[in-house]
Amino acid sequence: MSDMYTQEVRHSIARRAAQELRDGDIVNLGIGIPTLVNNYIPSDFNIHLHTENGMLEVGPSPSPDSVDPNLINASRQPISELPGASYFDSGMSFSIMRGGHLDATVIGALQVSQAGDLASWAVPGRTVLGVGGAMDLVVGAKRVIVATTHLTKDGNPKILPSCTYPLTAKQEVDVLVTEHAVFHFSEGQMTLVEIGEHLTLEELKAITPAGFGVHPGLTVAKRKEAIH
Amino acid sequence: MSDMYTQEVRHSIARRAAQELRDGDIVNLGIGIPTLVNNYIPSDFNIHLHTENGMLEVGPSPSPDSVDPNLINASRQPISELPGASYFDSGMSFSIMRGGHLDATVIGALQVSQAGDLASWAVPGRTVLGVGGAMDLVVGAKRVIVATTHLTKDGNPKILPSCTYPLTAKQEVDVLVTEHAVFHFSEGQMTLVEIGEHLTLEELKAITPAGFGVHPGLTVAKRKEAIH
Amino acid sequence: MPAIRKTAEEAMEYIRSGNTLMVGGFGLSGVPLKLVDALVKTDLTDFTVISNNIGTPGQGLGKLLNTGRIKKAVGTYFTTNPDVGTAYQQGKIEVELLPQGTFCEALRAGGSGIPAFYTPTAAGTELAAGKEQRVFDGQSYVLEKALKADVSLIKAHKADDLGNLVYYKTARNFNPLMAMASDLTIVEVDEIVPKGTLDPEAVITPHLFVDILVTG
Amino acid sequence: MPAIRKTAEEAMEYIRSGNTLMVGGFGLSGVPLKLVDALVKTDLTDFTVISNNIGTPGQGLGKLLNTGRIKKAVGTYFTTNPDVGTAYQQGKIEVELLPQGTFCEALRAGGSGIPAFYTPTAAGTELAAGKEQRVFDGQSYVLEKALKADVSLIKAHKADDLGNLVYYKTARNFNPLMAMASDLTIVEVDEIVPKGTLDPEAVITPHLFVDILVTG
Repeated sequence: MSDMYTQEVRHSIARRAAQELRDGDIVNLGIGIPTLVNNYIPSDFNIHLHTENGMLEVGPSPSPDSVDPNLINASRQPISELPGASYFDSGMSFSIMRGGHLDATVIGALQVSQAGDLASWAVPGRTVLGVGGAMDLVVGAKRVIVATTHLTKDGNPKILPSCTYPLTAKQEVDVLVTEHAVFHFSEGQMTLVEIGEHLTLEELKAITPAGFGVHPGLTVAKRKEAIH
Repeated sequence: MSDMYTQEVRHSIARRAAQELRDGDIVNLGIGIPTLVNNYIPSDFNIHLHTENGMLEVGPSPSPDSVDPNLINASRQPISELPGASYFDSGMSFSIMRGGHLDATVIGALQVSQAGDLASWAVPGRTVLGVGGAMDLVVGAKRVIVATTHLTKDGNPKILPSCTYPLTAKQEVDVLVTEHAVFHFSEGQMTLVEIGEHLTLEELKAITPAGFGVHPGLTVAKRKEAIH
Repeated sequence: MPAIRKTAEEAMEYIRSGNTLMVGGFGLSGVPLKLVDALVKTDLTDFTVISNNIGTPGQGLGKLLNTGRIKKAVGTYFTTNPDVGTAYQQGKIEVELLPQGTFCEALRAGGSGIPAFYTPTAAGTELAAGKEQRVFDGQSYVLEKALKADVSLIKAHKADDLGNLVYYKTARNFNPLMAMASDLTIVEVDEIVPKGTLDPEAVITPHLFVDILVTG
Repeated sequence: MPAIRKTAEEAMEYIRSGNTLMVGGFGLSGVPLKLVDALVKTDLTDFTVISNNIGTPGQGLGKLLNTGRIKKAVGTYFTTNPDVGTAYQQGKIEVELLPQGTFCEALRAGGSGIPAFYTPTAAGTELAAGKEQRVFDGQSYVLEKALKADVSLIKAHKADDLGNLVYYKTARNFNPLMAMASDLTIVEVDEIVPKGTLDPEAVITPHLFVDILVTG
């Protein structure tokens, strides 16, 4: 796959994930594809971004000449401050997250299971010495929207009967958005609610080892960037 | 006992309790006799007063025309704000108390036991629906200085082998100051360190059912207000 | 969602009989008196009230008590209103008394996703009776549960139009903790200012905790 | 006691080999770099370091790591410095990895007299292995212990001469929590201002948590 193609896929996923947000939502965007979501929020929506290193009302990336090394997001990228912003310590920030005060988070994944388990921080057999705020985010946010490519870079499945990588959290995923489909999770069950018009249900099942039901009102969506 | 005599005794206790404070101490003064302690702090000492309803650097009572109903201490008395003051919520205020960040508290008592137990909030057989911050204060402060009359208003002993009233905390009292004596507590043992020149050790023992040792360096102090 | 503006009377439409309510304030300082008065004027009843005090006789929550609408009171110092003792002795209300530090910590826990914590306060006393106790490093601690509410009624000094809050002197007290610990937070403020005019470093309650603003 | 003023070098005299140290900052933002550099120049060693990250390669705490002075690291995200992984695989340091919310809450607990608390975070995951788990209202929680330190090295924006602190934007992060959780708190500040010039409503760390001020 070309880099340009990869970028198109990532933006396609981010655009669709953005549609899961609701006007007025308080949202935390994780690293990777989720950081792109901010580009696709409908212009008439007010979305209030939280970053776990201690700020609400995160604004867009500043111009290079107004970068402040002490105004960064959790990915350590420069950000700006919107009117109505507030700063708080990390303790308050995680009270917000773990206490259920975020309407939604959009987060990446290494694996998602059919029960809604998420694996996103470690790979077996590799020393992983970083977990950061992902576990608190996924446990605490009211809606957990996973935005990820359907397969790994090597073409292996990520959406599985059960995760083989160490878990971030059990049964916390609410929505899974990939370049091919959208799934909802409820009470340990996974349901396909949207499929790209560029593939058949059989083709989708072939790259999705997880067991899932099909919603009676299944939508077929045009995802031109994902056609291959 | 006349009211004037009672006031003299209370001030005598407060004056002696103030000598237990050290320059620079962060202190919380409880209700009753402890509120008088502030009048007797050596003028070359900087004592920093904390009030549990959320302030550090409490200043003296304001003049009647500058009373602010939203600037009060834990006894709901008007206070003032010294330079370098800070306000915080009650959660932070009790983190300060319970977390061991107060150098000392001066607090009243209904009963003190020879082991250093304190009873200060409830009386058996009476419905008591208020405990406030006393338990946290006594558990948390580095030094707990009890300032109380030696006997109850009815002439009954308060300093006992063990408390008969519900406890505020077990073995947390460090110093006990009355109009007649000063005791120290350590590892469950009570030791007389100072006695008023107006009474003998035998007279003191007669009004002090608690068992106590006598410090080899026992001080005899002049307490003219307490002579009777 | 950013906070919405309502009158005190309109704000009462978000409350139901039987709700657990948190009400801010220490004594009468930091009590949202206008909201409490509006609540007294409704015919809503059967509340569990989580508040440090239950007002004073006939003032603040004392009015709600005297009209028989409080089923249970959870707090630390009801001594400021002798009517609470009377109602309790007549079997008209249940009372749960907590040390004030435990009360604060339970509010913060309720807003922070912490279901329970250990505290040294009250270990070995009557207020720990029936509670689980446990020793860590040779010291006894009491297990205490988080407090949560359906609705909190709080008092702040200024809000911006998103709902960010700052407080005034010792009227801050329990208010920021209660804003965190309830499903719906109704705030009585002295003044609403445009967003961007509060110092972002000095905001005490970020707007995500605030639902409804009422000017007092 | 109000805070005393020292140079970074003088402040190091309060640290002992073998101490548990907390060091503020997220990435390199809010790290007291001058204090860390002064520490690197001493011959003190054998530290347990409680910090979200261990700097980046050769920067901040990365220098302390590379000179072999860190015995154990407790934090949440050491991925920013691959040298940590290398040292760990060579058996040169112990590592304790915590979810970031648990890390924060453990710092706050350490400063607040709370020995332990339950959190939903990490329940059912590898990071809860060996930890006590418990069900409240049908949900699983993990018991986590408070973190405390002998000395914390933190970064603030301004102090007044008593030691009251305010911070700057997202450089605040873990610093106020660490100031609470250590026996001795050494603060690197950009500026010291006279007492009475900071807004009492906007002080984040009251001076009672602060022992030593160093201007950076």
